[in-house]
Amino acid sequence: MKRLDLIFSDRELDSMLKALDDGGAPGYTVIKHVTGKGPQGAVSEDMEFTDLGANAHVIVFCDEEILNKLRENVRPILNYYGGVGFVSEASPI
Amino acid sequence: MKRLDLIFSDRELDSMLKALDDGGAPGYTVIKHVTGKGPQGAVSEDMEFTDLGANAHVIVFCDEEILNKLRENVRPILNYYGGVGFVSEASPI
Amino acid sequence: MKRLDLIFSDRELDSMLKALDDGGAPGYTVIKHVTGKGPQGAVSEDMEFTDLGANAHVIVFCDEEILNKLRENVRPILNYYGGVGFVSEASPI
Amino acid sequence: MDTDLILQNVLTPPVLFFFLGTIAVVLRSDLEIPAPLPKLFSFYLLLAIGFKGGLELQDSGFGPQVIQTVGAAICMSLILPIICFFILRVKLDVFNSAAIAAAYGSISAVTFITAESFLENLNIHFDGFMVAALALMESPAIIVGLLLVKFAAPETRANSKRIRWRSILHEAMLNGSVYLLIGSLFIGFLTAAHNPSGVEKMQPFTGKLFYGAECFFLLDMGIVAAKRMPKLLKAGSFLIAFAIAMPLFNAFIGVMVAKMLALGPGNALLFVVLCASASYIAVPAAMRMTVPEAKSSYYISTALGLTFPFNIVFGIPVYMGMVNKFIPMMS
Amino acid sequence: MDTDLILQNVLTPPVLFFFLGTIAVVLRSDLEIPAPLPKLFSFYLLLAIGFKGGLELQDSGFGPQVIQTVGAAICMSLILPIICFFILRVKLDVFNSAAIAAAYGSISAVTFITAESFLENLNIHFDGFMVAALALMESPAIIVGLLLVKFAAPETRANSKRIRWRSILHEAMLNGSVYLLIGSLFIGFLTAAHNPSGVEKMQPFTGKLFYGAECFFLLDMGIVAAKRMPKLLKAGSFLIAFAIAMPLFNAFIGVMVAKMLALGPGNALLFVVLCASASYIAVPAAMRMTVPEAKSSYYISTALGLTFPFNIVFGIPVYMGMVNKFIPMMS
Amino acid sequence: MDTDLILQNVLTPPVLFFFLGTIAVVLRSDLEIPAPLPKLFSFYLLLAIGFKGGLELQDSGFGPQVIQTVGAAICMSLILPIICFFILRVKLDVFNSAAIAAAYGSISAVTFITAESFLENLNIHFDGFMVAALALMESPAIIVGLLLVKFAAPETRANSKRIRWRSILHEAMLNGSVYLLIGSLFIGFLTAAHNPSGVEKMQPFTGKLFYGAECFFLLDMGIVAAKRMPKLLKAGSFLIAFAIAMPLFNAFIGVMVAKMLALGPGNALLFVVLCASASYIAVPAAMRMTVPEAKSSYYISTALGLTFPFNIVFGIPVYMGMVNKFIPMMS
Ligand SMILES: Nc1ncnc2c1ncn2[C@@H]1O[C@H](COP(=O)(O)O)[C@@H](O)[C@H]1O
Ligand SMILES: Nc1ncnc2c1ncn2[C@@H]1O[C@H](COP(=O)(O)O)[C@@H](O)[C@H]1O
Ligand SMILES: Nc1ncnc2c1ncn2[C@@H]1O[C@H](COP(=O)(O)O)[C@@H](O)[C@H]1O
Ligand code: NA
Ligand code: NA
Ligand code: NA
Repeated sequence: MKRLDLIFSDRELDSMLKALDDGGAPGYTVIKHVTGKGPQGAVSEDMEFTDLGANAHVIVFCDEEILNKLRENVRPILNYYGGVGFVSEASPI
Repeated sequence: MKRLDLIFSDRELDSMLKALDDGGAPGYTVIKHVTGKGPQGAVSEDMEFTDLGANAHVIVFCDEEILNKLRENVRPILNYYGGVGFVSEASPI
Repeated sequence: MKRLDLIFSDRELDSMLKALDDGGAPGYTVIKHVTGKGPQGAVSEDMEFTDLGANAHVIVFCDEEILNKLRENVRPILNYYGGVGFVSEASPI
Repeated sequence: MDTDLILQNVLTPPVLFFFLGTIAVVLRSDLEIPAPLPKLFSFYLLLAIGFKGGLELQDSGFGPQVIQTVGAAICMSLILPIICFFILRVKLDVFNSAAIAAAYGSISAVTFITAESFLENLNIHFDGFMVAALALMESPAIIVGLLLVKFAAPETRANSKRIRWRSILHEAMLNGSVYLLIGSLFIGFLTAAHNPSGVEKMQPFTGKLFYGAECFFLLDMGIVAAKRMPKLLKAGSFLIAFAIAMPLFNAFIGVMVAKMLALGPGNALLFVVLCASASYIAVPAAMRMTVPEAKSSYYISTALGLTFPFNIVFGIPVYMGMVNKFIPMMS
Repeated sequence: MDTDLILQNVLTPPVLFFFLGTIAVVLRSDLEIPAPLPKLFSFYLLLAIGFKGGLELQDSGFGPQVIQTVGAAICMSLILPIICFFILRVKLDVFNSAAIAAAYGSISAVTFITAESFLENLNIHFDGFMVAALALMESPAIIVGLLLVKFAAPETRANSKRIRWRSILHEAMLNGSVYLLIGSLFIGFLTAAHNPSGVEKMQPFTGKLFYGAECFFLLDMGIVAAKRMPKLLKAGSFLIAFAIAMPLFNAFIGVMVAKMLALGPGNALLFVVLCASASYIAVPAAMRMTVPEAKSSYYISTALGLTFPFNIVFGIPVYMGMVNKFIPMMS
Repeated sequence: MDTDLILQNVLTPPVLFFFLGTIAVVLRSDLEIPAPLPKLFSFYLLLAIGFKGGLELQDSGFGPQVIQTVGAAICMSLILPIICFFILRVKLDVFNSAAIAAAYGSISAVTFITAESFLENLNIHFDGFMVAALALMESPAIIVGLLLVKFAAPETRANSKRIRWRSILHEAMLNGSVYLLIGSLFIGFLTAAHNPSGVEKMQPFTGKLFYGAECFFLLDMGIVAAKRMPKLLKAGSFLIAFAIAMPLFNAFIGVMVAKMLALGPGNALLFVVLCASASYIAVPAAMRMTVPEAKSSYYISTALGLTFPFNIVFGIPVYMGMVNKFIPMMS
């Protein structure tokens, strides 16, 4: 089984979750109000009061086949708006 | 060494942490105010003002033997109330 | 590629992020307002109103060489103030 | 005449802010009140109505009318869920029926608060002891819901699902919101008796600020309710009909009882609103824990996605119309 | 005389709290207002000025001066970004120029609020309808910014970056903050017409509390702006000069237009402040989505890291000086 | 007579809400005030007492009594930790003793605020300059604590643990809460001098709302303190006895000094409360950083889990009794 970690601006959260649902993700977990730094610069809690918001961290545990579908759905969003995604191994408890 | 990720309703947080302590977890990290979607439907931030709350995400890093004990303690809670758990590999820095 | 999870008091967040930047981390993600329990006792949300704050959970995805540099920078902080760090495998999506 | 009352209700700031929240969702504006701000307003409102209710309870004392009214309110929260249960059983299984029934036997504090504002706006008098009724109606319905499960559930129900009464009673009576409301009532009561200057110094916080905070909270409730509505639509037409017909029916019973109790029009309306409103706070939390077989999207979406907005917008003025019709004026 | 006004401005609680926030960052104090508290104050201020503006709009009605002033304000938000764009093009590419231009054509609600407090402090009258101008100036600049990108962008711009007008208009008009402001304006307007007692009951919340909440929010803004400033320094001297010269230039145009409109000194100052201030709310959100080629650190840091503090501290009194000089007193 | 004062103290809303929070934990209600709401109230209270103190300091000026009282307060925060240290050394090591001593030399702003409300309730006059004493007593005890570690610590203390005075002084003086309090004091002072209308406009926020916000915050403090108490019990009877005996002892010294300073009963009580209260804000943060050998559960749990509730409930009226006894009335 696979674990997918996606981190991106929470303004794209709705479209990202739609992409996951469409790709057949069996579930996901969302952590909002996350900050950080990446290729596109730093995101800080200060700016949350503007409507730019902070980052969201989305975690999906799913099987490999589904991961491949998710990859396709998720990449265009990350490419257009920025954000990163990483995959690792996991198994159900 | 193993990494255990548990995600479940934060109303069960106290009993889950007790289960972890009883199982001999050397420590744990708790992220509250987490939302998501799973077999039992979606959990959203909107409902946090009711006393239903959101999800909690608990992370435990521990040795394999302890993991087996934790598994036993944690499963009944996840079975009764819902929630998911996943295991992966990790090593101390 | 590697994934580094650091959990420590958010009072050390600035110096930890500096240590990561200095070590050449390509990016990082910060989750604040995290609680938990470790060798040094429990950290609870209650105490956030005092200026002791809660924990921060920092995630870094990076290559192995960088990880080695980060390890060096991060260890003294964890040793002095407490906190834990764990490494696992990951690959970009 | 009811349309007149509805209009008068709709054109007040709290209801308008409720609409503003609803419309935000309909137009897909990204307006949202991030957690835990809704909780701040929710706690504030409970603290303030509790405190004010306590003050007035000190004034009025525990005369026979107070005892009778509060007693009748508790009875309603025991009887109404049973009626609801049998209606729901027509279409739903025992578990869902019991959980929804418990929600409709219990109350919604925000609906009560909106009804108070409605009365103040019309200059109709009501008594502080009604808050005691509010506080005491929250929990009994939970117990009834669980008794319904106990006696009506199929024999095959797993042992692991046996009702643990202790933790249930705990959940029902000591739920954070119920506890804060009752505690603030006590504090108001004690303060009025022993520390009049304390009463005065609380007034800017619990009194003056109340209306604005109510507006802010209703803005959020508008958003939340509108997001819930689609889930109710998925649940089908039976529950949609139920979520509107049941409050009207409960209100009618409420009016009859209020008439028997010889309540004035203000207290009568509040009594009716307690009967007609449904809980989305203490009850869902307790049901999730004890009747995991019931779908939470059912009992939350009916109470929050339709009954709540219906009561806020139409229910309150319609019930006022019913009160005016059935209870002869005397004040 | 301007130094006098500056001093009078600086020694008011809102501006002093703004300094307190700034100095906290300079001295590296760990003072910070954790999210979502700044959002609470931001929403509160928008709700309150919207509501109050609506009340006064009901009073004043839509006379020719109201229509003219609001119309002129909208025109400013269409013309100013074009001027800004050509100035910025001297040093920057199309994308960054358009994004920054849009920010400076739009407005900053907090600057407006601070200017209102400044006027109240000097006992200078201004009208509630200026809030309508504020609300309606937020979005048009976004459209202009995107038209600039559309017509000036290199042919090679990827198809994937084609402007999706629908979602842009949506973003521009239904951004949470803009929506809340306009909605509250409507609610104030309706309440004033239909429910005078509602107006009175809102007063402690939207009126009395306002000044203190403004101070608290400016404390946070001081922290945020001071943290932004280093990023601006990195962006180079052209943008630094721009962030101060452009507001002064826009203010000058604003004064001329205000004179033509025969506005009184209070309304004139508010009009000028609308022209001179730059948006760090609705605009950055829209630009990030539609002009991802532009560096967000440029358009946010100029507007928030320098223009905002400059306006709060020096701009407002300087603009008042300009108004006093160019517009003959008559009140 | 003391029991009378205790009862009068206990039956005020702030103390009753404190109890409500404590009882919630005892009964295991799930009531909790989610972060960052406690921080909101904490910041609000600091801002408001700072601002009000500044206003009154402007009124009273810096006469000899002000200088003397504030000077004496600072002296107390230097001397008391040394006494505490030697008492604690009986049972504890140098590190824990120094850290706890620093906490007890410093102050608790909420205890101070509760004492002010107590005085207002009894109509006893006190002066705004006492807030200056509060603000200036927060940090010196930290320095003393560290000097104690420096001179008493075993030679073997690792070099890596060498005291970095710069960052310590920074931590002590520029801790967010201390900074906000002192900054607001300054702002109040400046506003009173230069902008009387600003003072008036702040009044609804900093003045009227204060009592209610205090109640809300004490509700949370009740929860937090009650959750801490079990940790203190684990720490053993010596620390439990210390957490009650030490405030009484410090209070006694405070009364004697207040008598020498010829303070009126109101100021005397506040002076005594400053001596008797212990810090759980600036001090723990500084100690954690500089004396990592000390157990944070010791210094936080004594100050917050026992001394704080003791002072809020019994301490304040008992100290008032002591003041009444030792300082002859004259007002
Ligand atoms: N190497 C990394 N490790 C962990 N988080 C990252 C990394 N790179 C980017 N991020 C996160 O992804 C967010 C979006 O990245 P960006 O592509 O800069 O928009 C950043 O703000 C970080 O929170
Ligand atoms: N496949 C999954 N990947 C990530 N998170 C999940 C997954 N399934 C469930 N969750 C999380 O676990 C929570 C509880 O799941 P449930 O079993 O539906 O109660 C959900 O709300 C999600 O936050
Ligand atoms: N074994 C563990 N698994 C997960 N989190 C841990 C573990 N040990 C410590 N932590 C986290 O690290 C924080 C700091 O640990 P410490 O200060 O070393 O006690 C704790 O509060 C936990 O949040
Ligand atoms: Na009901
Ligand atoms: Na502008
Ligand atoms: Na002290």
